[in-house]
Amino acid sequence: MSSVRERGVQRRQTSWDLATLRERLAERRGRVFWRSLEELAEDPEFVAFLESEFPTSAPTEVDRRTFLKLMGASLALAGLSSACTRQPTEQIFPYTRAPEEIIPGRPLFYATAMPLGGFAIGLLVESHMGRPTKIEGNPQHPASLGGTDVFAQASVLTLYDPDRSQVVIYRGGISTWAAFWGTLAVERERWQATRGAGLRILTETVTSPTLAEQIRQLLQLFPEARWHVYEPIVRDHSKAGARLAFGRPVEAHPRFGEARVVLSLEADFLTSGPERLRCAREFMARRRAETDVAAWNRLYVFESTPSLTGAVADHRFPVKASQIEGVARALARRVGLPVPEPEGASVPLDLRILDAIARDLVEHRGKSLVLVGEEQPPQVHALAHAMNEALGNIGRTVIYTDPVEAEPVEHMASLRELVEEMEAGRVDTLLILGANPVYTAPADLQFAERMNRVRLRVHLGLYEDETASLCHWHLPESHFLEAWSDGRAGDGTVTILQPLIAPLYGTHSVHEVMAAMLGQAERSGYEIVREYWKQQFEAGRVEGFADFETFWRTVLHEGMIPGTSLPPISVSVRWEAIAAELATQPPRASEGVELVFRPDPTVWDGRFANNGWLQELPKPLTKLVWDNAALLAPAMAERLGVRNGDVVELRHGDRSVLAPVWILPGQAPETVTVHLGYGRWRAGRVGSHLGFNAYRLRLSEAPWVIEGIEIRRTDRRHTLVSTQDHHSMAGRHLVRVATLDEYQANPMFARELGEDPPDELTLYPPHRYEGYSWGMVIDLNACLGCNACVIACQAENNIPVVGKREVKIGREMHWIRIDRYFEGRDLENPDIYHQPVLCMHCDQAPCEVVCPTGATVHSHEGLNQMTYNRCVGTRYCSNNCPYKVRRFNFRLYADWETETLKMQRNPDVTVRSRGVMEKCTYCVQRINAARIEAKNQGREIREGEVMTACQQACPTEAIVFGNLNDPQSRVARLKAHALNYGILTELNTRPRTTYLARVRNPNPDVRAILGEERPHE
Amino acid sequence: MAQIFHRSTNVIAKVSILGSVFLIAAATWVLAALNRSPYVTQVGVAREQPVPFSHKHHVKQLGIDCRYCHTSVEESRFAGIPSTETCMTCHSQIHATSPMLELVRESWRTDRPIPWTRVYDLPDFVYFDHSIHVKKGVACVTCHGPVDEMPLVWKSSTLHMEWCLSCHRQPELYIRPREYVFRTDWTPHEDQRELGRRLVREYAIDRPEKLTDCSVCHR
Amino acid sequence: MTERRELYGLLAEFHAPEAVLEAARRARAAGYRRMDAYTPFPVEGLAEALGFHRTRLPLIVLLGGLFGGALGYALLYYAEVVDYPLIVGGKPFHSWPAFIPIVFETTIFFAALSAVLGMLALNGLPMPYHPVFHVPRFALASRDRFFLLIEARDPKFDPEATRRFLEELGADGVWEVEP
Amino acid sequence: MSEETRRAVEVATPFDPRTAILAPGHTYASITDKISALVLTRRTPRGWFLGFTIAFLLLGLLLFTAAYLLATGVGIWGVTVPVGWGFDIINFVWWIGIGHAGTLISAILLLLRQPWRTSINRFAEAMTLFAVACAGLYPLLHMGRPWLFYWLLPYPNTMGVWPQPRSPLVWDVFAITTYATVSFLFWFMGLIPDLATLRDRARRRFWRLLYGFLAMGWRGSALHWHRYETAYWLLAGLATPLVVSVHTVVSFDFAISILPGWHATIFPPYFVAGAIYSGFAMVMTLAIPLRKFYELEDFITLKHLDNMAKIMLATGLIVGYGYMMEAFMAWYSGNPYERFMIVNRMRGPYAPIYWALLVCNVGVVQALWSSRVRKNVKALFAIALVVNVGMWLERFVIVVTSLHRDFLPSAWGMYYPTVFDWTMFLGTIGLFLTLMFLFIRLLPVISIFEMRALVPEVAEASRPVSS
Repeated sequence: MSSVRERGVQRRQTSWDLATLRERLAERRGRVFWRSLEELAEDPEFVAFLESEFPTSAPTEVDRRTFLKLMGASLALAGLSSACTRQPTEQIFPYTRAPEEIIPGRPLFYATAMPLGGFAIGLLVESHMGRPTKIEGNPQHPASLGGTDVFAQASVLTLYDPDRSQVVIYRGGISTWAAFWGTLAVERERWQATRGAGLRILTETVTSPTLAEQIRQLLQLFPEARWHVYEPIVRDHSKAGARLAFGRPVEAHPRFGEARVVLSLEADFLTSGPERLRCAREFMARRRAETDVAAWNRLYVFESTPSLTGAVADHRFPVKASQIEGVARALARRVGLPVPEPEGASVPLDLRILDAIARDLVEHRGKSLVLVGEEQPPQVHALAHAMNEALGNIGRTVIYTDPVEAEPVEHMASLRELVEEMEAGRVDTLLILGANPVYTAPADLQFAERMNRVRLRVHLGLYEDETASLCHWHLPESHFLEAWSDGRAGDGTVTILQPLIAPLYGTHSVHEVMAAMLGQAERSGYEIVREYWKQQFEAGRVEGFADFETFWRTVLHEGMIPGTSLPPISVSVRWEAIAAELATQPPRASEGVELVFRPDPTVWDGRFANNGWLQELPKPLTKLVWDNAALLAPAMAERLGVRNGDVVELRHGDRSVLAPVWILPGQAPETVTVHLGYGRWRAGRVGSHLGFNAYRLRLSEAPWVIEGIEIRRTDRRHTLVSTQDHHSMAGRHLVRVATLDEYQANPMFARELGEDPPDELTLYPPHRYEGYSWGMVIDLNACLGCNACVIACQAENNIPVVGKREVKIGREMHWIRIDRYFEGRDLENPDIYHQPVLCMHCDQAPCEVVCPTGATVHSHEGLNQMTYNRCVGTRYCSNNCPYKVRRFNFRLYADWETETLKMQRNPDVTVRSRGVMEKCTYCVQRINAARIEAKNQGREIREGEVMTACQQACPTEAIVFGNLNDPQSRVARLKAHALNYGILTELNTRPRTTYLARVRNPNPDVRAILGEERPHE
Repeated sequence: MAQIFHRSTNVIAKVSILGSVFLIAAATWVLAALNRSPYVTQVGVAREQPVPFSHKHHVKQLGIDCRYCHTSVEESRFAGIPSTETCMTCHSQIHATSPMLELVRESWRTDRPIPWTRVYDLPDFVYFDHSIHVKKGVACVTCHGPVDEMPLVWKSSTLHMEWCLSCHRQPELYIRPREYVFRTDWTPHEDQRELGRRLVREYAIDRPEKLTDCSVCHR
Repeated sequence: MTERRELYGLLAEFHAPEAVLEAARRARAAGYRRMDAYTPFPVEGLAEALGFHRTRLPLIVLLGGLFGGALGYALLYYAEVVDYPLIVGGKPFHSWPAFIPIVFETTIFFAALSAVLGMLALNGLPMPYHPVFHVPRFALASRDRFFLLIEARDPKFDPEATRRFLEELGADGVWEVEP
Repeated sequence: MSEETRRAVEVATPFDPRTAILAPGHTYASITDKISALVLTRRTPRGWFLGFTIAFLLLGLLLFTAAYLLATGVGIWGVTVPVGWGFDIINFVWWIGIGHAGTLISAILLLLRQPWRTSINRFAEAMTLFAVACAGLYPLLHMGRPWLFYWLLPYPNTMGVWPQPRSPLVWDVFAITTYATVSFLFWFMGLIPDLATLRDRARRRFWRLLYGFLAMGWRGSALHWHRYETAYWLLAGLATPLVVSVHTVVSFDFAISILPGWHATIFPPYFVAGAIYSGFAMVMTLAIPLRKFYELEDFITLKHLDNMAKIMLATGLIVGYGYMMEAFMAWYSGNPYERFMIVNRMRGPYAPIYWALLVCNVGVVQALWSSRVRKNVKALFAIALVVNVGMWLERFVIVVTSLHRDFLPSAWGMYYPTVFDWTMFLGTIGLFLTLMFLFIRLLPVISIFEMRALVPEVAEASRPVSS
């Protein structure tokens, strides 16, 4: 081994010559797939990797006590499992008064919603005897349509997080609600006197009608009081842009149903924004294999950092953030708007491409759509509105409504105002509801320092976080699964949030605290919300219900109040205003390095930092876990002479952070992307002191992009752990891709790339499966790599979190993983593909043959069963699995101590102990439940009755599961599809999980210009 | 040289060789037997309960149906343990002051559950569903034994996997018409094998090889 | 006369394998039957000279092997086909090629066991006590001396005559063996 | 001393250690006394105590590691996904391989009537037993739940389930147990007459009782000898196919799988050859110091070393051929995975180990072509050590390089052993040496009665030379 290490050391200097990488790529014939730069570089990086990670870091430290304890434990275990030991006597506790609706042993589903960034996503929550265990999307809810995202899926873990704040804190000591109510009473008298002068309330985005009403009442009660709103992931630019374009605050809602050509100017509409799930569903519906290719849409994306939307694009152009405006202007001019042609320097690419794109847009008048990302300045948003109008898209592919937000102010302005007042000492009492500004406020506002000037600071939040620690009072807030509330979806639809469980700790909801502010302490959230809607009902604001009771019951059951989505309004662009704005600041070639901020794909703005599932979830494009990094383009890394894990200093003015580098192909030149949400110091046992805090560089004037940033390499290194960044496709046809014309020329291209051995090519007669025969198809055209399935699987199947150190040595436990591949000859702008990989349930499973105890065998319905209690842990099955989808409990990963975490566990799935293998089971617990249900009713299982957790979570319905023996089933039809193929079928494993090959729909003209015509293989 | 060993050692040596063989055989047999013995399985061992509830009295003498207390047996995997409420429906009138029932009344007052001792306790990695078994004609007494004869309930089957398999392999030997599932006194009027085969067809019970798939019980 | 009845046999000592071999031949020619010879290492033809021809051991080993093989296959067949057939990697329940290694091993196992146990059994071992051990010089039987024993039970045995006969054979010494 | 033998000695030529397998001048008596003296009379050398102490400390290391392993799980090792097997299986195969020489020498060389085997078979067999014991530990402890090892044995249980006999691991269980048992029987049977010898030589009552008990009353009866030899030959006849089958089955652990670099038909012969190779290397490693410290040059002559060296050379060449065929088939099969595998071995992160293995197993051993080297004890010792290392490296390359990059690049990974991988390995070496030292101290390291049988033959052999 040591020899290998030395080799690693001395080879390292010679590594990272990206020029040679380019040559390597250029040399390659045909479709060039590569996973990562390490791979292209080949050995050196691995060896370096090897050297950097020689894991004598394995935990040798174990004190005598634990040692003996473990010793005892293992012996006890041995005893239990060995012959003739009696089972320990257990007790069973029945109800004293049995609740009506609960049938012990059967789950119940309740409709509610999760607010994120203020906007609600409709959910159905599974509850086992009062314990919410699993979250699904609400198919009827416009913001979910049955799909969910990682945040919704993981929120159930936050509910049971043992680090959640549990008691009222006053000046760092434990206090009581009573004490706070007392203080409040006193304060209220003062406010009465001063009409609330100096009282300031800071919230995040509020869409909850009830809360808005409560705050309004408070402001009436104390006219001098003020309400400030700050959401770290601000949407100011789109607001300003809309105001600029239409002269009033409006909200744009894309409608992809009709859109044939979509142009995204840094708009990551598939994974961000209040309506991301609906957008993903609608957009992907236009390119899934089942859809007639004639109706497919085409997507152009200009972006500064690769996003999942960019990965889906048919044409993706990495462009510096500041140059996108130039692109926008040039395109606007080409679709017929009177914009002066921007001078060349500001448009970093061949104008003929823009001509072609514009032509494509114009050819699809009313069927095209221009979208702009939040990161772009208001005038670009305005331009987009104008272009959509010019293209006749308004009312067809995009509609406008009034803002959904209760207080549609621009957040940065609102926060700056608050800070200035605090600075001026005009703030006497600050009430922070849910927000964590001490951590999330832009650095230039110096929020913490200024806040200290406030006499009385009160913080209500889920965690005793950074802000709480600087406040006099910290009030523990109820999780949304514990509290009554309401909220609006992206389209305005209202959902009543109903609690799934009584508060685990002494917490109150924001409504209850507001009620106390209004002098109605002791009022329950239930009363407050119900009361508000009673008034609404009586005021006739909701129609179609006989009486309030029916209304109430129905909306709770349905998970939404029908007819509350905001009606479309007609708007018209005020061109002269836009033109004026454009005239004031002509676009220019940006100089220097740009720093781009993005919410983290797994911990968002930092609020999920203490959620182990999300921390260990590989970030979509980098596959990093437990860290954030400074993302650089290969060329830039080359210029700076840095490798993955090298720490660089990012400096702007007098502020700087140290960040480890991660090289991401497809990143725009001279652009550094950092994710917000890390570097927290009071997140909890899981989330504190991970990564670096990007907020320390954020500016209130420029929340998304900072130009002219200094970047300097240091000699420090930081171990970044990435789950899949080791190697290449090695010329293996795993993801199979063709362009639309290639596909039409040869529909069977996917099958021809691989070989499926004929059935008779076996020593033995193949086994026939009668009755049900389960199988799965994954449509790579619809998969956008959002990871929702990964977390859904983790929640459904009690999959443990193992921590960074274990992931580093390849011991992550996810049953389904999203493989990410780069393709193409351009290191700076590769095509990006995603491939979910789970157990293939091979009919001729290599794993089964080698298991000495028969712990993994086939069921008569074709499932590759994994019987944990029979497994002795030889790991031979994992070795022999060509897909490497088996996971082993090398240590005791499952948490058997923490009570609250036990409450999250799915009672229908065994919690695996140390030393056993585990893997995807096709959610056999769901299959069995459905089978028993069907049999009890004396029928067959219906098509679509069994949904695997991953399938149910998938926002784009990319995963299809069902009975292969039923020719009518969707899965059976897809198996017959021309694009259907299995991976590694040449090994004669006969996988039951197959894929639909990816077909891209590029613009022939653009490809011609780019000279991208591929040699035919 | 002189003799090292005494005459007798010749016999002893030979005998001890044979003996050791028998000894090993015996040891294995004992282990196997012990593993199936009531000491380990607790079959037939009446379990102490916080409240000396007599199934014999309630089922045989009073003729209360199983489902009166075990309410969810037909629609859930879990048969259900009666809530204190259920007990009190009668015992607020009958034996309302009996000291034996003090714990029940206390539970009713304090709203604290009665801590019953589990008699039938499957390992956590085994998933059994009452509803489907009842539906397919597996009677209560088939697994739980003559409950109507038990003052204090005891386990009447080992719950060993081999025991489960015995029925999953040959359901026809054990099942009975649905309508008699909750009867404690039922005996087949015809040949059980005949009846069983007919019912297996009628109730569309799966083929044995399907019923013995691992994932039927283990997930 | 009493001690005569107590005599187990007469033990003649020789110093070379050839000598004891010769002695054995002549003794048998002389009509002695109940004899045995003791040597520090196997001497070619000695057993034959003493009228011992073939052993049943090979047969025992053969039977042992056959039994082992049969047992192995029966076990596998019962477990995999009769008792609990499971679909493993799409292979049939009776996938005999996979059974071969185990059957082979069980065959060897039982054959080898029966070889050793058979040998011990036929030799009547273990037998820690034996009259010849009474003779002090017999310790050399495991060093460099060769002994011929003529048992008293032999019909032709006569203490005097037999002793004389043995001395004529050129024994370095003749010892009486108590029972 | 008897007249016959004295005469035999007088006519003998001066002793040429290069041809003779036993120095002349030896009589039944001298052989008996010299060898049994090692155990009975000769006082234990200081070196023995030193060596034993070191070995015993290493054994302690093994116990500690095993305890920690049971308490914490195999996670303390470097094993991971995709590399599910690491040092555990590497060492298992290594030890099993070593455990082949003994039975091979005893059985096959017996059938081939190689008289020179007699002076080395005894401790070679002992070595086999101890090596197998060490090997057996690994499959046991490498399991995630070792306390359930008995689930791999077919016995009627309350679960009504059986082991899965299509798995090579179950074949292993049968092969290893059979091999261990048969090797033991073979070894013990060979010991019986010598135990009798010790019984008759021992002075203290305790030892006489002990050896007497073990000798089971052996008295060298002609009839007993007759059956004894029959049984011994039969056993040899059985052990020969067995010894081949064992490493064949071990090779199946890999060959049955579908992994590139494992799924190869050449594995059985190539593994067996490798086993013999490493086995003889280990015998050599033990024999050379042994004959030195216990002055056994008369019995273990240069002739023996020479023969063993030749066998090593032969098997070494077979192994080399194996490596060649692996590479050739990878190319010839046209299978991209196989091709990648071999390229990865040669150029991947573990390439240094691959090349080191080739040097040790194929390069160095070529020196044995020269008879001068074969006569040079020090050189032989060095080469034997190198081969031991080489064979370990071979197993590392086979186990790790095939696993760490198999089919799906997304699942590729690396394997790094941890401290506990090493302590475990050292620990088993400790176990092996401890047993070896005890054996040397308590039992005759050379088969006495077979050496006696050699005396006349040697006398015969030497006569014509003199005339």
